[in-house]
Amino acid sequence: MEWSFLLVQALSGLASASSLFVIASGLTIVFGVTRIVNFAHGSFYMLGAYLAVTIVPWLLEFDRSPTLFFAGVLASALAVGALGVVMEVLLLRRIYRVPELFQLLATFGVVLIVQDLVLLVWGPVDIPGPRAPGLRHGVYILDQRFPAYELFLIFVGPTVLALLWLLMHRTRFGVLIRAATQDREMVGALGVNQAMLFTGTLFLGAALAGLGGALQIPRVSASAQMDLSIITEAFVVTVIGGMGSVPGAFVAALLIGLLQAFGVLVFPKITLVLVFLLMAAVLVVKPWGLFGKPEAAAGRAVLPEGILDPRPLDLAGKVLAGVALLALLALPLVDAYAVKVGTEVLILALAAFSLNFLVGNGGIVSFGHAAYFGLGAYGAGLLVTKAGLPMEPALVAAPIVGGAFAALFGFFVVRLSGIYLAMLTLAFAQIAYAVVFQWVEVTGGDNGLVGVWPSRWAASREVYHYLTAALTVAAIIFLRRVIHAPFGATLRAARDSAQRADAIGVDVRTHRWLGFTLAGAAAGLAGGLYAFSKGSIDPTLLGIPLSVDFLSMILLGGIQSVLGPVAGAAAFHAVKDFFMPLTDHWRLFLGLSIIAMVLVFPRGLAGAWASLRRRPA
Amino acid sequence: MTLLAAEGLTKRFGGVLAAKDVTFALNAGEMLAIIGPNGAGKSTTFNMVGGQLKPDGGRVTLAGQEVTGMPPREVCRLGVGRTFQVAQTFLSFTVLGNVQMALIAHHGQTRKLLADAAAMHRDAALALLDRVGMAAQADRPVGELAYGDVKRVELAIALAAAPRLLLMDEPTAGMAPAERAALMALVAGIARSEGIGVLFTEHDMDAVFAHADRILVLVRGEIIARGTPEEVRADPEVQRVYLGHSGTRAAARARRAAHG
Amino acid sequence: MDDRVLDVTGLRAGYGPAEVLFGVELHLARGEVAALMGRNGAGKSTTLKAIMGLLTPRGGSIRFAGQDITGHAPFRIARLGLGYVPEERRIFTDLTVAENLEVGRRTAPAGRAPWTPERLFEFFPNLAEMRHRRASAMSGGEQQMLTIARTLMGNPEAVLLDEPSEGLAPVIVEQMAEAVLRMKAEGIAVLVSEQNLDFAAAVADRALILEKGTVRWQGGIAALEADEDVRRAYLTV
Amino acid sequence: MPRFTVSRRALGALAVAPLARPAFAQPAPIRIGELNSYSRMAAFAVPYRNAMQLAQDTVNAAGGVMGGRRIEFVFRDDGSTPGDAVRVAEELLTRENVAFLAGTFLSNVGLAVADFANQRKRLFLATEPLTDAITMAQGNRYTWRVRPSTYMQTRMLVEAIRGKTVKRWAIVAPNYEYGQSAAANFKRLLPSAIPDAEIVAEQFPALGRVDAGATVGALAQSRPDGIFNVLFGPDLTAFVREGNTRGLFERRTVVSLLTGEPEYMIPLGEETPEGWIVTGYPWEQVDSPPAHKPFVEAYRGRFNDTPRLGSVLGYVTVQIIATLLNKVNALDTEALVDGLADLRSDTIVGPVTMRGIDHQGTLGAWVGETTLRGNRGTMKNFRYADGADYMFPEDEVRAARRSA
Repeated sequence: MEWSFLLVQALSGLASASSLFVIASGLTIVFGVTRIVNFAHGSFYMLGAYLAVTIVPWLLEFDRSPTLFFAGVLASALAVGALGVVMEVLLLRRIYRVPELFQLLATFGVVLIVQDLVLLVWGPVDIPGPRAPGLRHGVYILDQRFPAYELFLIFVGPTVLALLWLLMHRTRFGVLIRAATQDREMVGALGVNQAMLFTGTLFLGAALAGLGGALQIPRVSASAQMDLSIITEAFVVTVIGGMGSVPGAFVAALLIGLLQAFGVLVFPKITLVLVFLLMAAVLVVKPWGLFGKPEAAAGRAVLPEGILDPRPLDLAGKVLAGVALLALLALPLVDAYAVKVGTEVLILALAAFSLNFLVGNGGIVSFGHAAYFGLGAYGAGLLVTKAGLPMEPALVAAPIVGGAFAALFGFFVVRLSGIYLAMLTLAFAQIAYAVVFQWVEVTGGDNGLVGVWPSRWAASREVYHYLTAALTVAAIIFLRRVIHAPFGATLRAARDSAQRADAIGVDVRTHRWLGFTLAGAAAGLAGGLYAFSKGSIDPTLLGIPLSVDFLSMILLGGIQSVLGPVAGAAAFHAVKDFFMPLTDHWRLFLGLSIIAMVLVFPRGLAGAWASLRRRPA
Repeated sequence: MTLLAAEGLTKRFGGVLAAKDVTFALNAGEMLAIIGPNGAGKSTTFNMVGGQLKPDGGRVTLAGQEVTGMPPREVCRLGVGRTFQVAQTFLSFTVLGNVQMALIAHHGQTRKLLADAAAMHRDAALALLDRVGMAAQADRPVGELAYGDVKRVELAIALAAAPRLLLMDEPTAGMAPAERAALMALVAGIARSEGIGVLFTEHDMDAVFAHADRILVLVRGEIIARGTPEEVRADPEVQRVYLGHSGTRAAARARRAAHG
Repeated sequence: MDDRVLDVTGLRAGYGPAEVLFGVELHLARGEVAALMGRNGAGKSTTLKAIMGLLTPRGGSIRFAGQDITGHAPFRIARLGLGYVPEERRIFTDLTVAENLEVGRRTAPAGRAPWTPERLFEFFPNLAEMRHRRASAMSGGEQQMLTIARTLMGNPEAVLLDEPSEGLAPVIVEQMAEAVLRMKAEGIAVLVSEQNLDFAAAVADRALILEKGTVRWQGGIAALEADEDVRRAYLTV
Repeated sequence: MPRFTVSRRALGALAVAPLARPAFAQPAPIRIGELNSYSRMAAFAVPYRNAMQLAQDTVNAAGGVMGGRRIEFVFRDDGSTPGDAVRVAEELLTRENVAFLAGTFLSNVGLAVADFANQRKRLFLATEPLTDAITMAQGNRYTWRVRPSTYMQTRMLVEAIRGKTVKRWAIVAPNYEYGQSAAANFKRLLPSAIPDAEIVAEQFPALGRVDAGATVGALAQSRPDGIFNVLFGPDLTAFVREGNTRGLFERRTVVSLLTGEPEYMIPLGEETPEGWIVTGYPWEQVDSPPAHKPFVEAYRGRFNDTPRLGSVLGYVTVQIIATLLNKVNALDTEALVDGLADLRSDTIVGPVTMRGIDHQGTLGAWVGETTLRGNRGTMKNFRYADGADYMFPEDEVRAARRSA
């Protein structure tokens, strides 16, 4: 290969890296100060692009000058910053004190809302932006033509880095941000208005995302899929760099930009996986990213988020559970569709319960639980479609496959903690997703596999419903039993204080690993049941959206209670099923419902039930 | 008989030497205190003994068996109980549940999937709580307790492992003076009656000088003095860098109170 | 003129379902040092946090410098001139000493010489040598000094000091006592929560004893030292 | 144009209750369940739905089908995932009592619904999914596809470069089934048109995330004479811009799948490259058969928007359905399926036959060259390639469907 080509390829990588850094720096700053993992950051990026393709052409009507072009880009960034302020004031400000996972869920609600609002405002057709006046041409670099605009972009990243450094170290606002990153309550006690500081931070973070989006318009058209495609990459960059570290984000963005530029030459098919492989590798070696610091250890006694009181059900709880169970069994009396939905609720309830076994009981927050659900589904589905086995052995295989992969990934996952652990589960889920997506010969690729139907005896909706009910209820009862057993108590103990658990002789890592495996097996069983209820399997069963759905279910139900996730699964599925036939914009309503739930029931449905019981009318 | 021996323990963090050639021995039934200014390397030394940190050099032996670099859970299984500077308990459990958990771990039953954890080792746990004076509060969530009581629960947890050695990092930190005295008396009583060795660090001079059999003084990672409480109190260097006027006075008062 | 800088009446507060304070009554005169004493769990830290607004009071009223501050946000209270030094130090370890001071900086009320880093470095000479050092590289005693210096940068009229002697070597406790006395000499009122009678006796003019969330005894510190019955009733188990 | 569609679940329940229908009332409408990615893929699915509504009203205004019964589509979002789609299909069949199913856009969703239809033994008209599998290896008795498949459209393009002296080819395709199978079809068919052609580079960027600079650089490095492109949507815009600036397309033959469809031409705007050989739909220039122009006028009049390829598909689908119902004159699934075999319908683009052997419609596509007119892209030198000429060879169909 020629040197000139390698140089130009490197420049292409640097241009991508530069853009990625601008976006990721905003994400990492917002996380540092507010401790909120802001899923909506990708939405700000998208809004930046949409605003720019609206504002910039309007400005260029007056004069096609570079000045007006960049004025339009900056105006878009500032407008997005203002939207960040709106989100902070209307939503985040109300939820700083709720558990972190709820904040995450609320920002995910914002993602759904913004997606539909963008469609309502700008319509579904992609909108191309104008090219930058004065930078439309290509520049010859060693006889290779390279876009002038990308040369410009290469300088944007370091410039933003330098400006951020000056802001952080040379201004009072920056010093306060860095102080608040460490201890925001103390900053308040020293007379700093935290609310203003947080609002300012959201402005800065959102404006950076908006700038990133606006700067892209000469290269890509504004489209409604921009948000989710950028957010995973921005997360990867912040995690590799170390959450909260701006220089870390810069280095990570460079790594990823160059990896992709040269990766397409060597592995043209798997560039996406490369990124996640890099993240997994970095986290296995450096558990807090390249420049990150261990999350502040719990020096103070803070009650853990999660199952607090696994007392057996009281009478009212038993009655409620019994009524719910009876209602599920009586569904065939309603109609065929109700049976179908009931079957799905049972399956999702098991998946959610298994996730809460990790999150609520073990304090292991997995962002990639759908991987084990999906792998279980594939395990069962492949046995049926490729090996020609009937349903029964396939259903036995599903939890084994789910558990086996959970054991494999979990071995690395349980070495980490907190947000980094969550991100590693996400990385593994993405890797599994990519393999299933790509390995067409075996998995059928993104088309998936069809023909995964139950054995003849279980083919009717009703029989399959009862089969599902028997298996899921048994699995839930088993897991609930485990929560009350020494193993579950040990996981809870390790969650409360890993140091103490270690000091009483518990091998914390191994227990967490076994717990991860068990939860993966239960999710795998749910996945197997799901495959047979649908007749087909495809990679979306391993995807991030489904993982987020599972998380939403347990949060909606309440991670503090043992049976809350079951109620959460039912409620979540019901809301979705209610809005989907009503309108194309069901995501908007789903998002609003999620945010309403977070604001009204910050302890989930189970929490609401508990406070209802405590306050007898 | 020597229960615990540390020989030449050394630990570096970046460029800072946190512990340099720390050597000491502790006999069964003996209480050995490590004192020194904040940041002198007490916790580092402690964590190298307990397995939380791996020493860069030197070795630790427990009753003749080398335990250097073993993880805490294995050190625990060899009979070492430990309490922390900031009490570490299982906040979502009741007082009783905390001790039951420790007993379940001690009996190697943590992988049982179906037994009812709340019904296991109840009596033994209650007995341990009784020893530390916490039996009456057995059913309260540990998160609701006053801090001094949490420290007692932590002691009960440490005792659940039937230890030969107790490692206590600032056992009375955050407690009221009278509670401190009571806790130290309790520890001393248990140690002496059961022949358990106790290694502890402490800033409360009353606790140190009333109960320690021997004292090590650590400054900037090095032992600058060692000996009986009387010897250490009288050491002018120790007075200068650590005790000051008030500490010396407190130490003297504590010796008087303890030995009349 | 009212000589009370801080006036707390009927203060009630708690965490979740647990009530901790049941009507605390206390006041602090301008320029005095008062020690808030009592057993663990008696509510000393809770009282300071509730006054500072870090915990929302459930009842009663708090007046500071002539204004009702009950239920105000901590930053508003701090801006009125009330400083707070928490029990667990909580300095910003990623920031340099100078930056830590910057976080605490507030403009001084008219007619008073403001605290500047230079003035503070005279006050705490060993901080001066490390002004550009990261706080994480400081020893525990130096960090404790920094928490006080940081609070003084807000030019407070009064300071709440939570368990300043806790977990410190005796020599450093002595330095802390000196720091409190120097604050007093500067005319700053200090409410210090303390379990260590020696420390309280060294710095305070007056003592208040908290027991089960109410003030049970108050009087001169000398009186407390003399009154063994009170000490036995409230300060020992 | 975004719009809310309100459920007719309640109304529908009343309408199908036979006892509630007085003897003098109109006969009950024939309900057809139509599920598609109206939310996630609105740019494609909404013009499609618009045309269906237009066609439905036209058919009903002309007296309906089966001797006076109206047809009525029940539209549902398919959630864009197979799992959601199968549930929605179930709802349409059980709660809405539709006669049969139509729709889907994404291939995996189409395949899942097809298999579901097979399991439930109900007719499914897979209107939009392109995957060859749906009529080939995974074809089944109850599933019929209207749109020309990936294979057919690739074959049309290969036909268009027959005899050119372009030897060195590079392929760029999104990394998922559609892209891979288009690339595979191209590689397979290319020798038949240019015997000594060779493939010198292949790039498979992730769908929706093309790193355009790096991809263009890698393609240019292989110094191809021709480029076969399968990218579409935002990926295509980014690729075209980057390629234009870096001169990738200069003095090269570019063959590009679907790029001539208004769905993709409109976002390209003034970036539309000149002279790419594409499949597409130059709606404003199509004047045969005579029925086409009135369709365009009616569509523009009603929706104040230009028709897209999806609109043609939606309209043609309804025309096929009307023809089918009139022919079979019953709603029994087996009769409908049998009736579809080799059913010939006259549509706004000419006759379309649902070939019985592989359940593939002979709807064609317009093949021509891209060109810029003003600041909008369109096609020139185009012709309508009748799908009937580009179907899978019959022996291949038999071999593929035998296993199904």
